[in-house]
Amino acid sequence: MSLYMFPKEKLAAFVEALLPNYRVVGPVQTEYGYAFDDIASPEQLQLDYTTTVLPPKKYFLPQREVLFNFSNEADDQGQPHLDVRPVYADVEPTVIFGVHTCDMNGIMLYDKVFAEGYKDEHYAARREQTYVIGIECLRPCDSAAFCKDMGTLTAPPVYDLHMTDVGDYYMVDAGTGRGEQLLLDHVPATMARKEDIQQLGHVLSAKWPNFRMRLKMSKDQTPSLLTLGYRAKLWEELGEKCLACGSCTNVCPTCFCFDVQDELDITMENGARARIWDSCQLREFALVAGGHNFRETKASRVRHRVMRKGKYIKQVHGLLGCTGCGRCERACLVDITIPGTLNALSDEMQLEPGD
Amino acid sequence: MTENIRVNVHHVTRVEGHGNIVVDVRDGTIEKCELQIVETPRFFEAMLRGRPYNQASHITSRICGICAIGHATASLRATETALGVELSEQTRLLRKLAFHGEMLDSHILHTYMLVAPDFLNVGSVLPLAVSHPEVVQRALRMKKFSGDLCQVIVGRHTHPIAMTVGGFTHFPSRQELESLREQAEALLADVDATVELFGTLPWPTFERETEFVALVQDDEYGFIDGVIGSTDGPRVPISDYRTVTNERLSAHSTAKHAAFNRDSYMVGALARFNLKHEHLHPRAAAAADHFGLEPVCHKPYMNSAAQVVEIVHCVDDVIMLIDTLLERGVEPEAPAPVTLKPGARGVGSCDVPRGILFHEYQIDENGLIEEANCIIPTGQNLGNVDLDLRALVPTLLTETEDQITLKLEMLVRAYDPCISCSTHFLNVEFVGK
Amino acid sequence: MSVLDHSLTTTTTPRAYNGHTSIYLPAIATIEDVQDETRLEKIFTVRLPDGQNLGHVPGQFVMFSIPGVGEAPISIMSSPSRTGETFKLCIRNAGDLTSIIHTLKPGAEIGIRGPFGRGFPVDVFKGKDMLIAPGGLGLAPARSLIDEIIDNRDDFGRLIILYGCRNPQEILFRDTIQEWEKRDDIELMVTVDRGDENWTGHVGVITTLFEHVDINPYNTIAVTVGPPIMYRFVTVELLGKGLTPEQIWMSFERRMKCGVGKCGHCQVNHRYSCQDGPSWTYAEALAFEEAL
Amino acid sequence: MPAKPKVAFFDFTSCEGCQLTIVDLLQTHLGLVNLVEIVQFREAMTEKGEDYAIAFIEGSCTRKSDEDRLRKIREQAAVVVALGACAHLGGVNAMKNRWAIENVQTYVYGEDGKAMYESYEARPISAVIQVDAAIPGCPIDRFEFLHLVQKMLQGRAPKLPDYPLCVECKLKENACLNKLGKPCLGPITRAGCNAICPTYGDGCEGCRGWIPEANFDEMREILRGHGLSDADIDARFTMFNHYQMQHMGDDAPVTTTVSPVKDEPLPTSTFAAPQEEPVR
Ligand SMILES: Cc1cc2nc3c(=O)[nH]c(=O)nc-3n(C[C@H](O)[C@H](O)[C@H](O)COP(=O)(O)OP(=O)(O)OC[C@H]3O[C@@H](n4cnc5c(N)ncnc54)[C@H](O)[C@@H]3O)c2cc1C
Ligand code: SF4
Ligand code: SF4
Ligand code: SF4
Repeated sequence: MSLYMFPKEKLAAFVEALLPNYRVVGPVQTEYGYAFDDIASPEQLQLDYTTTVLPPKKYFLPQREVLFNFSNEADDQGQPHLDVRPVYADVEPTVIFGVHTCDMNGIMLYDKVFAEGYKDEHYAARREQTYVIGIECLRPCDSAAFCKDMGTLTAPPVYDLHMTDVGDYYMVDAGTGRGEQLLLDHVPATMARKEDIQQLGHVLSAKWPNFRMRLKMSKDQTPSLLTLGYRAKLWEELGEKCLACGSCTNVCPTCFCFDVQDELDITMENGARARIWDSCQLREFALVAGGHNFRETKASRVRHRVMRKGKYIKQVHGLLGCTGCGRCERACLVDITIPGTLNALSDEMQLEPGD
Repeated sequence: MTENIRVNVHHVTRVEGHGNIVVDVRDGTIEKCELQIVETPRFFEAMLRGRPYNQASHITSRICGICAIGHATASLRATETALGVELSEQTRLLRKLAFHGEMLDSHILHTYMLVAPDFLNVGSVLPLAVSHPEVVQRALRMKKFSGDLCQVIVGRHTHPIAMTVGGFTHFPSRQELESLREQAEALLADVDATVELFGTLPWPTFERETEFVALVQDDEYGFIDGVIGSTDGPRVPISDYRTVTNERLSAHSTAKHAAFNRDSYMVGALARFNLKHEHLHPRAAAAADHFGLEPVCHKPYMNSAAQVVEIVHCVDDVIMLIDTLLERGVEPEAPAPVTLKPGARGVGSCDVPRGILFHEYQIDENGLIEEANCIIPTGQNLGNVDLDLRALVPTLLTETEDQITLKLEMLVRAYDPCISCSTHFLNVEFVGK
Repeated sequence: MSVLDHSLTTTTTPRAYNGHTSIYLPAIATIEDVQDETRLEKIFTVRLPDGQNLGHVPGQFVMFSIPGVGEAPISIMSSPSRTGETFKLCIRNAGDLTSIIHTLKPGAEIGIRGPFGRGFPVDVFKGKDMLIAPGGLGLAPARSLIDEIIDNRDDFGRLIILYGCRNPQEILFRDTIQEWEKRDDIELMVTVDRGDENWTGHVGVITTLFEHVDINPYNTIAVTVGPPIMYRFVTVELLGKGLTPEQIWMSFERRMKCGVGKCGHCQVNHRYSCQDGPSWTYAEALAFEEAL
Repeated sequence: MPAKPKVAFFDFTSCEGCQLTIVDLLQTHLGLVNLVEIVQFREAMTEKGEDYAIAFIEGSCTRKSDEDRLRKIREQAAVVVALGACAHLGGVNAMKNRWAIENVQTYVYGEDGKAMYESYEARPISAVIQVDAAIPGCPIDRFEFLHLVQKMLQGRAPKLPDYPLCVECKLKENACLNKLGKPCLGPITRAGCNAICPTYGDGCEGCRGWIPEANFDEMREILRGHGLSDADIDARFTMFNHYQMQHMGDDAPVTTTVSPVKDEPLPTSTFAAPQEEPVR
């Protein structure tokens, strides 16, 4: 697709023009930081923001999503009949502004998870109705980020539009035809000229030194490190500390596990089956009837999460399950971090010379 | 003529908490006539000892589920007075708003669900829902508004969350305030219908002269802070509350009564009306006229009418407060700082739905509570209820026991005794004493 | 061949309902019959809308749901050879949902999704001697395979069934077992961990039966279905008889919420038991630390 | 539909806020009265039926003399549900268990008054009678109450979440208070209230009781990190869960004593004791 540009002050007009026809969401300032939320007027949108508590995954896999409604109403003879109606609930055309490159990598993984094997129509319905507008990260969010290690500093091909701040202008890469249309329909953008593209190149190459590396190994080594470290002592140590609160998975852009719950209305005849985010860190996640728990200890659960991030998801879907966004580190109250864990594991796995 | 009556109404239903009325008349003379409290004591004052000062309001709100915001407010004011905290204007406004939410909730619950069934001759609110569905639905609508109001400002009505020493931990958004204001406007029709309904009720005319005590403020019909006022004249600063609640042995029992200038006094909506009716919003003043309420009104049954007047007043005041807040804008602000020092003492008071409430704490230099005292409105009213009962019973002797029982229950209910406020009571009479 | 051959994964398209497709939307099926089996288990005969054939292979499961209560994975007890307009499920009253399932009466409408999961590769088993060793409720899913073999008896070699239960009351399908006993083309042994006054049969855990059978290790497939702890001991016996891990099949029951490889609950290391299982070879299981 | 089950509400030592919360639920869910038949609900009705199948009990047991009433309820009801923290945990009432009963009696009612107020160690009702289910919280969450009632009507066991509050808090995308330096017991407290306190900016106080895996050691470290003294942390751990801490014995994760110390002197309040002669 093509590269466009528009003056930064036109962003407000862009948002304004979208508002009548789309649900527009993006990072907004909250009392304590930023969150993806609905935008009612352009000035709410904060494209220069530090990472939000929850990633934009909530727009594709909401915290609670109704899968179908059911009813058990009685017919003329007073005989109740079960009826089920699928819901692709409140899916309205949505534009998400300001998705960081790490989070776009999260979306890329989601796209695979929910399309491979059985296709998840609920996810697909939301995804199809949603325009992703990325923003190039030129500086790290904060010290928790390790996107450079995880190779998520560049935008993966999931965006409809991708914007880079080049001073007075936003350079906009149209990733899809519909994205291009969205842009051209709502903002007076011009094709980037040669010198603009050159400037973009400068900005993009200048950003790399701003980011530091935190891992002692390359991301490509994490699967084998984790294979080696399956029985490491480290997991016990982390299990002791872990609160089993599930915060790390809930905030993670690549975690997608869910629970399914039925809810009844006040008549108890009608209701809905909904899926709700779940977490492999919680005690009951692998507990089955009869009381057997396949991951009884916190140590085994912490390990499972890290294994998923650094190995299992890659085995199944071909992508690492960590984008280096640093959210789990910011959320964890006992300092269990992905870089800290991987580095400690690598230390523990160092074979003594001669072994 | 009933010469001998024994009325024993156990667990007077439809009052918050447990109370028993015991009346024993023999040959026309009253042997016994009292409201007994069977509520279990809870020892909140003792429990507060050694607790950090910022837990006090959360603990004491658990004294009473219906006056939770009131207890939290009195508690915070006591702590704030002790620790020299200056509140911002925004904090004061938000606290008033939350307080109104509770006042409305409690008064609506009491008048519609507990008092009205008596007058409409149905046992309780459940049959009322069958006989007068529109009345119950209106009550639920109005209650929902008060609940929503509390929710927006402090998180919930029973055991408020966002009120803290020196301020708030959460702030309503402009949108929320605007929507509340809209709801309040929409509620005015229900408010009018309420005045109409209660205007048609046959209020018993029983009358007994007594003293009324409430918090009074210079320029408003307020509920938080001010000075202690009496219909007998004196004004006393809150810090001297003990000269008002003044506990002494009563002539007819071994238990203690609160008494100020007479044998007993009454607190609550009627007391507030009697003391500061001139500050009512016009619509509320009109409602008072409609009920024939005139200061100083000595008819205890009219306490419920005064509560309806306060419902009207609070809805108007809510609209006014929201307008003020919208005009100034609500900004998140950190709670005002505290100064810890050895032996810091403070009294906090507010006029909760059932009347004037006092908390007093002493806090040490580490912020731990050393001493605590809570004086609740129902405790202050009990002496007055007993005297009312004694004056009322002789006038009822010609009636059937059922009628007597109902009238007595209605009298007790008129006081809206929140007996679950079971910090220590000033007045308890025990059978056999 | 990789340890896990995905070609074995049976992907069934979800049933369309009212013109929509959603992998989470159940078809509304009817309970045709309910039979008490033991104190804890009942057998439910289920009819799909319009008597559609379920179209499963042995070892697969369906997601059984009562909207308003919940959903659970249940193995299909019927063999494909005996599945026409209805199929059977054997369900143990084990908890929240299953206790409500046990209150269902014929005529009740329930939800069915599936069949899901990788079943047993019956075609691969053809021509082989079959040693089937279910424990307890494991006979229900094993039954699907056993009946399939019985109904195509000539396609297979010996059929050896070693069935173990904790006590005589737990024994499933007593009538059927008696019929099996009568046949001379089935070698059947039943044992209980603890007998009672009426029990005259073998007493001892299931592994004690193995010493009584001789097998040809080069042409035998073993299938064992039961609680996780059983696998640990049964596999030792089977390996002792000279079977390779590739010749031993087993079924893994994990918590499942979706049945279609999304919800994450049934993961065994990186594999989803609902898709890549529930049937696995022991060779596959050995590659997963979390399997056994 | 089968006959509506008869339901009764009872209160013991409590603020009655949980029953009020049910009245509040009726504001939006009046249909509840079509699902059950309420035969006793002292807060809202005069009628009294003694024929009930489900008993909701609010409040702790704090008097020997209340035990009989509890046993009577147990005999009548097929299902007994503890309603709210007081009934479920002992709740705030149990804070007084830190002292001998004469101590608190004397403190509040004076030397002469203490005998008039019967009381003993506050306890959850499960310490007196068998309880089939609990609806936690101070006060209860009205929607959790509704959901659990619906489950019971379906014939299911009302199961509570076993995971901590942080789960719900995260789903709501709250800023974590502990990260902001404000103490919150969310990591060790059972979820189900939708993290209402952190949502309103105030740390969780543990009113729903602890999760089975509560990591008290790390929780204490987190709170110490906010500059809280051990006394302050103990006070937080015992605000609603004093009874639990008391009965954890040596395992109790507190640094101070939670049970009465022998022969502690009986204090009198330096504030007005009710024995005083008129001040006037
Ligand atoms: C592939 C497979 C096949 C099965 N086949 C049968 C069968 O043929 N007959 C039979 O009686 N049972 C079978 N089960 C077990 C059955 O699914 C559980 O007994 C049932 O889920 C228990 O649910 P509950 O709500 O009654 O119990 P609860 O203990 O109340 O369950 C609590 C939660 O755990 C989940 N859960 C509990 N146990 C299991 C489990 N073993 N597997 C998955 N989720 C579980 C439930 O979904 C529920 O949400 C099978 C399980 C699997 C995975
Ligand atoms: S594991 Fe942590 S750092 Fe990695 S993507 Fe998830 S939240 Fe971000
Ligand atoms: S605020 Fe409290 S409940 Fe919420 S995430 Fe933080 S610690 Fe957990
Ligand atoms: S957040 Fe904590 S204190 Fe607040 S209601 Fe929930 S469990 Fe209770």
